[in-house]
Amino acid sequence: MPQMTYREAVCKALADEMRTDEQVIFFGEDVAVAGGVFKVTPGLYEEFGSNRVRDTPISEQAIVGAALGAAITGLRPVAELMFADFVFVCMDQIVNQVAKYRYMSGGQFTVPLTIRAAQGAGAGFGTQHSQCVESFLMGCPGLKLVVPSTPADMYGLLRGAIREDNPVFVLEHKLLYNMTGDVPDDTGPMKLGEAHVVREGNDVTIVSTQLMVHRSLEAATELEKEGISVEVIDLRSLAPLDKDTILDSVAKTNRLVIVEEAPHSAGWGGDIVSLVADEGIYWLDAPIKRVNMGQALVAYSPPLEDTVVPNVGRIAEAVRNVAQR
Amino acid sequence: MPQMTYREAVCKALADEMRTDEQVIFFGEDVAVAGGVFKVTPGLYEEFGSNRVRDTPISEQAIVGAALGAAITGLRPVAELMFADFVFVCMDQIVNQVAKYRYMSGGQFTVPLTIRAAQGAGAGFGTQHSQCVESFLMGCPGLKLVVPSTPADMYGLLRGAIREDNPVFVLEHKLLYNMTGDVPDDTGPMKLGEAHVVREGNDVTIVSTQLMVHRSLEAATELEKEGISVEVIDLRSLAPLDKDTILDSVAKTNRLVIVEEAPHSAGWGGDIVSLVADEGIYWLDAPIKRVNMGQALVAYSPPLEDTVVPNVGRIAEAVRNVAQR
Amino acid sequence: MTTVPALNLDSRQWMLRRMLEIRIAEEQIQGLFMQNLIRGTTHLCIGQEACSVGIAHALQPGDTVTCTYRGHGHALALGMTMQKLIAEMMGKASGACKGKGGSMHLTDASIGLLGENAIVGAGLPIAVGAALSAQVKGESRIAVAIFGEGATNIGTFHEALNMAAIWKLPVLFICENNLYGEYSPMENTTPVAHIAERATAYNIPGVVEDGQDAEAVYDAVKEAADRARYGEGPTLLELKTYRYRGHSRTDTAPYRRPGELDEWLKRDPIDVLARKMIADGQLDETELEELKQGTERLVFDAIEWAKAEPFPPIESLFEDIYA
Amino acid sequence: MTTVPALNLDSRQWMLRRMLEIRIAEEQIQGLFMQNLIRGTTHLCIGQEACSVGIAHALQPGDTVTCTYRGHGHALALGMTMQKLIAEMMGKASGACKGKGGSMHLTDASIGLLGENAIVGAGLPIAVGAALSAQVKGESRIAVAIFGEGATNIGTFHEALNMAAIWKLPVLFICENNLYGEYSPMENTTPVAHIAERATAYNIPGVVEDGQDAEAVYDAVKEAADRARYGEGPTLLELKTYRYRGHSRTDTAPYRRPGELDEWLKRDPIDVLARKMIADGQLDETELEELKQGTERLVFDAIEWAKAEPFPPIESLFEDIYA
Ligand SMILES: Cc1ncc(C[n+]2csc(CCOP(=O)(O)OP(=O)(O)O)c2C)c(N)n1
Ligand SMILES: Cc1ncc(C[n+]2csc(CCOP(=O)(O)OP(=O)(O)O)c2C)c(N)n1
Ligand SMILES: [Mg+2]
Ligand SMILES: [Mg+2]
Repeated sequence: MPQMTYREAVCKALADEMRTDEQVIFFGEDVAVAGGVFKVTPGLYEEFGSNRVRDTPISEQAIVGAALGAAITGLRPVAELMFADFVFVCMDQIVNQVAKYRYMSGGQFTVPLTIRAAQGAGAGFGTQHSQCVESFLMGCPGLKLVVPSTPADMYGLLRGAIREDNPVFVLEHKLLYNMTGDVPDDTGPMKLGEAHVVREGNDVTIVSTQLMVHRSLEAATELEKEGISVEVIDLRSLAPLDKDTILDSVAKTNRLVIVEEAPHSAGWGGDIVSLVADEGIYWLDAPIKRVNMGQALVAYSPPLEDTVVPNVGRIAEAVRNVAQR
Repeated sequence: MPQMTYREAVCKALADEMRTDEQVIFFGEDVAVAGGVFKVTPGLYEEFGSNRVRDTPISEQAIVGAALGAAITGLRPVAELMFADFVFVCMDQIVNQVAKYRYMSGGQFTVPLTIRAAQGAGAGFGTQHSQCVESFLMGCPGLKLVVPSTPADMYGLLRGAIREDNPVFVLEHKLLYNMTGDVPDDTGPMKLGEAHVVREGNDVTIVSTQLMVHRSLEAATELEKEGISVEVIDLRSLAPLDKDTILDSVAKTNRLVIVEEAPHSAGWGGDIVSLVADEGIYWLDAPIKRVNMGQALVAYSPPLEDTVVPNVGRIAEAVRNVAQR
Repeated sequence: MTTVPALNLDSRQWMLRRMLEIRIAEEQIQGLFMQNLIRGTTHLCIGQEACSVGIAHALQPGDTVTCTYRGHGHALALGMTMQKLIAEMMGKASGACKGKGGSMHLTDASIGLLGENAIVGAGLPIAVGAALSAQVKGESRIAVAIFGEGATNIGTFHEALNMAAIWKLPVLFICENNLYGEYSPMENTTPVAHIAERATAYNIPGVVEDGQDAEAVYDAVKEAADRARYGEGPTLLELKTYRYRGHSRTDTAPYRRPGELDEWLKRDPIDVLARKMIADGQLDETELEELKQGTERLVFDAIEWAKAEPFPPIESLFEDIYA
Repeated sequence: MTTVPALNLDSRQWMLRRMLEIRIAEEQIQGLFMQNLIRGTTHLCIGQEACSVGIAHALQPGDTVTCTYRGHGHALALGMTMQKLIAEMMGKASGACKGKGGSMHLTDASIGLLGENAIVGAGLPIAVGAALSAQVKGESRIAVAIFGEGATNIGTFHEALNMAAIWKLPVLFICENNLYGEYSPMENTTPVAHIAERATAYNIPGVVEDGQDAEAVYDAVKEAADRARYGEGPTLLELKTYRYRGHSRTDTAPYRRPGELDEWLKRDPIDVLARKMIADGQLDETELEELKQGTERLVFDAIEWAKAEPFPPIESLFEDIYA
């Protein structure tokens, strides 16, 4: 079973889709000749040439708009936005154009478009280059959104995203690029919208994504020693959301903790709480806790940055808190 | 007690602050000579002159950036973005600059900046001119956000916003501009962050904002006839959020319905649910229901637009649903 | 601006007819608003019809257009049926966008109209993308982005022209300079005398043309389109024109300079072409009158038809969000 | 580019010393990264020092500057202490921003440095605002925005220059054209030969100047600054320069043309000024050597001091979000 890094999984998924379908093109800032600032896409330019793999000017609005225009006229573009924090410079194209184009036209177009960007703190890049942006992308129905946490999911979900006839945002986590994992040979495009129970347990359910999944698993291992059995759900896809997997788990554990790498307000965590507080409230034996960045921002200073992102200790603490009720 | 419209309250608040403090300036597209596309700001240009009241080019990024630059160099600017849907074209300036400027500098600046925009559906403006955008502005700590629902609140909160040493977004609701109400003579700048219990009741708490407050009140009147006593809370401010008022009410009624004019995902409604599901869960006698636009967008066609926004019937239905448990 | 060669009779007749259709439809649309049969807002292009027909006539099947909310004229010129247009404005199920788009989002993929756009400047990058797909696929179609002079102050204008220039994409940036952006005269917001001067910043041709003469518009567009089709890249084409009505429904245009409207009325685009045709013995007053009456019938019939059409079912709110 | 008048001895000495400080600090910063005393990324301006000192020397107290992540040189030139700078890079509480900003967000209100910015182009509208407040209040200060040639392709560049031009604001737009944006040579992304040509689109002066000669930079900035102070509006000033290091820490710059770096090294900004001073009998090799050693000590001392400084307390995470 081939091992590869999360970074390599991105590149392989892109290459495999580009080999399969010549409508797939790829562009962004320094993604072609240099292979990307995160060194994620080396070799694509050499294999697919300058017509299909392009370096762009520093023009994110034009990048997203051009991807949209190409998507509604016969291509299946993949656009890279580098740091996810740059979604804000092209947010109109994302929210008002890409997400709504099919709707406003009464369904005249499909929008087979994938946008990739790298998010997350922990690398010392400072306040404007460390954000997790998924919640900003969820208020616009029309967009799908995946957040892979392993090389296999990265590979399968990116291929799935490219095959989608809908716009899909694929958020990669910077701190996972070097993570190695199995990507079975027969891994193909994955269906979007299926969560993954990465660890089964009976006492408390943790719902999380990306880096937080890995930290939650560590916390679960620690808590097992204390006799607390934790179930960890990796959402993988935030839109669509796999409600059943969440509800089934909470029906079993009766306790829920949500772990997000983002500020508290208007986050996806609130959607999970809303789901359970509506459809599963009678199962609950304890308050629902959210572990996130609260009202803080990512600061540059190492101890500050290391503290603001939820760590194993904070996650474990929240689980203990609800487990004891 | 002087009566005025919500529209007039905006203009009076601006004028009164401009008279009080000559650091206050005001600019935006067609706000000066023409008095604004919603005819909200007539007379300011005439009274305060072309130095302090300016029409800008169609350049929202420059508008917000210029307001920020002016705010950190000795002015107290108010910028208008016209339709709130245009926040997306200048989102980087809002999220990465305005909201973070004080933080990144280690507190070297205050950012006394107010941004106004008009939001909401129901006027037949179509998908790109009808959104409520508050949830998109809540994921960035550093920004305050108010959403007045009456002329008096509009007046007091806008004055309060202008006096704030923090950036404040003031979202006005298009469908409320013609609403008339009392604005007592002694109304001054209001403190941000205080919710208002606009109707007291014992059976169910409704939490809502702006147009939805008025519809919730109508629903409450209707439900009273059926013997259901509804408490209606107008949040007025989404950031900061008045948690105590919400928790106190739910502690009394034990039932909660949240009414939002926005899609369901990553909305502020999730924050209210999170609050109660964490700190007030043992009080709850029923699931928490959210009434909002679900996964739909505002469409142009009159019956579609009229349906997508929560109406009295849907609000009442949700209340009945939880009241009967 | 150079002397304009006369087009053949067919072309002239086509352009005249289309301009009348646009004019009469727009006038009726104004009326439908007053009767509350259309709601929201609308941005009429009365006075700018020569731009619409000159552009459309110079394009070929497969070419695409993005434009702004002020695009009813472009939609009709490109071939949207009067029925689809009026029904869409009324929010009817048989409208161009099943009633979901409305006045500011007219879209018709079958005629290459990729959509009006209600966000100033947003259509330009989308046109760049349509041109990109043509280039990637080696297709000879071109993409056209139509926008106002006010839009040239927003960031997407700059990014789109730059990207198109650097990739030599087959796209035409056509600015309908009608002197005002909403209520602001151009000189209050834009520090150049001619928008075409901005082409310098992208090292592409910048052309100024008379937007009231359909034949001149056709000519300029044809030339730029040929360049684009032959791989020579984008052009910024500025059409000098004027809107007779206010910016949108509620605007009475108090900001106009005295006498300005009258000056422009003297160069009414329909008159300009009709006079040429009369001078060339291709049209007489009676025929023109008949043409107008025929067009009125077409518009009135479409309105009556659209009135009777059903609204879309409520379920359609949740359709077309995802494929 | 015109012949550059020599500045007085004080000015030359000041510029030389500051350039050496910048050069030596940047070299040490590179080393601190390698030792993991600084984390994240950094964007060195080695090779571009003449821009920093020429600009700073032409400004007056009260003037403000916004620049990019490649701004360590500007910070030092404007007068940020070496201690504050190094401590900030290390994330220490005594850093310019209490450790919360880091390499890409150096800010020092006391010297008019309104902030580096990590978002390409974002500093330009902020500078426009600083100029707006000067105009509104009738103050004679000016605002300067410093950015790279790659940044001239993003929307904010366009909107900022347009707004500044239409309001005749006292702002200087200074482009440090170092030929590359990240790993992309300018000609792959930007269809003009000189960024200054883009001034045409805003009807403002566009000036090209040698960015390796501090006196030339001073001169050009001074002239534009005077224009701005006298109410004649903004200037787009392009400084031709070069960065000796890669774009950021991890970049080894494989994309350079062969021999290119060597060519530029021949016009090293420190050499250029030092040679002039030696030729004019204002400096000899020994003095230069002493100056270098003195500067090294300054930098080393600052580093040792900063190493010993404490990190900010964890509570500070939640401070400075709101006033
Ligand atoms: C991003 C954005 N900002 C502002 C508006 C509001 N608005 C609509 S039309 C318009 C004026 C546009 O002027 P111009 O580009 O000259 O086109 P015209 O209407 O004259 O055809 C403005 C400011 C908008 N729709 N989108
Ligand atoms: C909006 C945005 N897009 C992309 C980036 C990534 N990025 C950082 S620096 C840079 C290159 C900028 O080049 P230039 O403006 O020439 O400045 P230089 O680094 O050469 O000084 C890019 C693309 C960014 N920081 N912000
Ligand atoms: Mg116009
Ligand atoms: Mg550069």
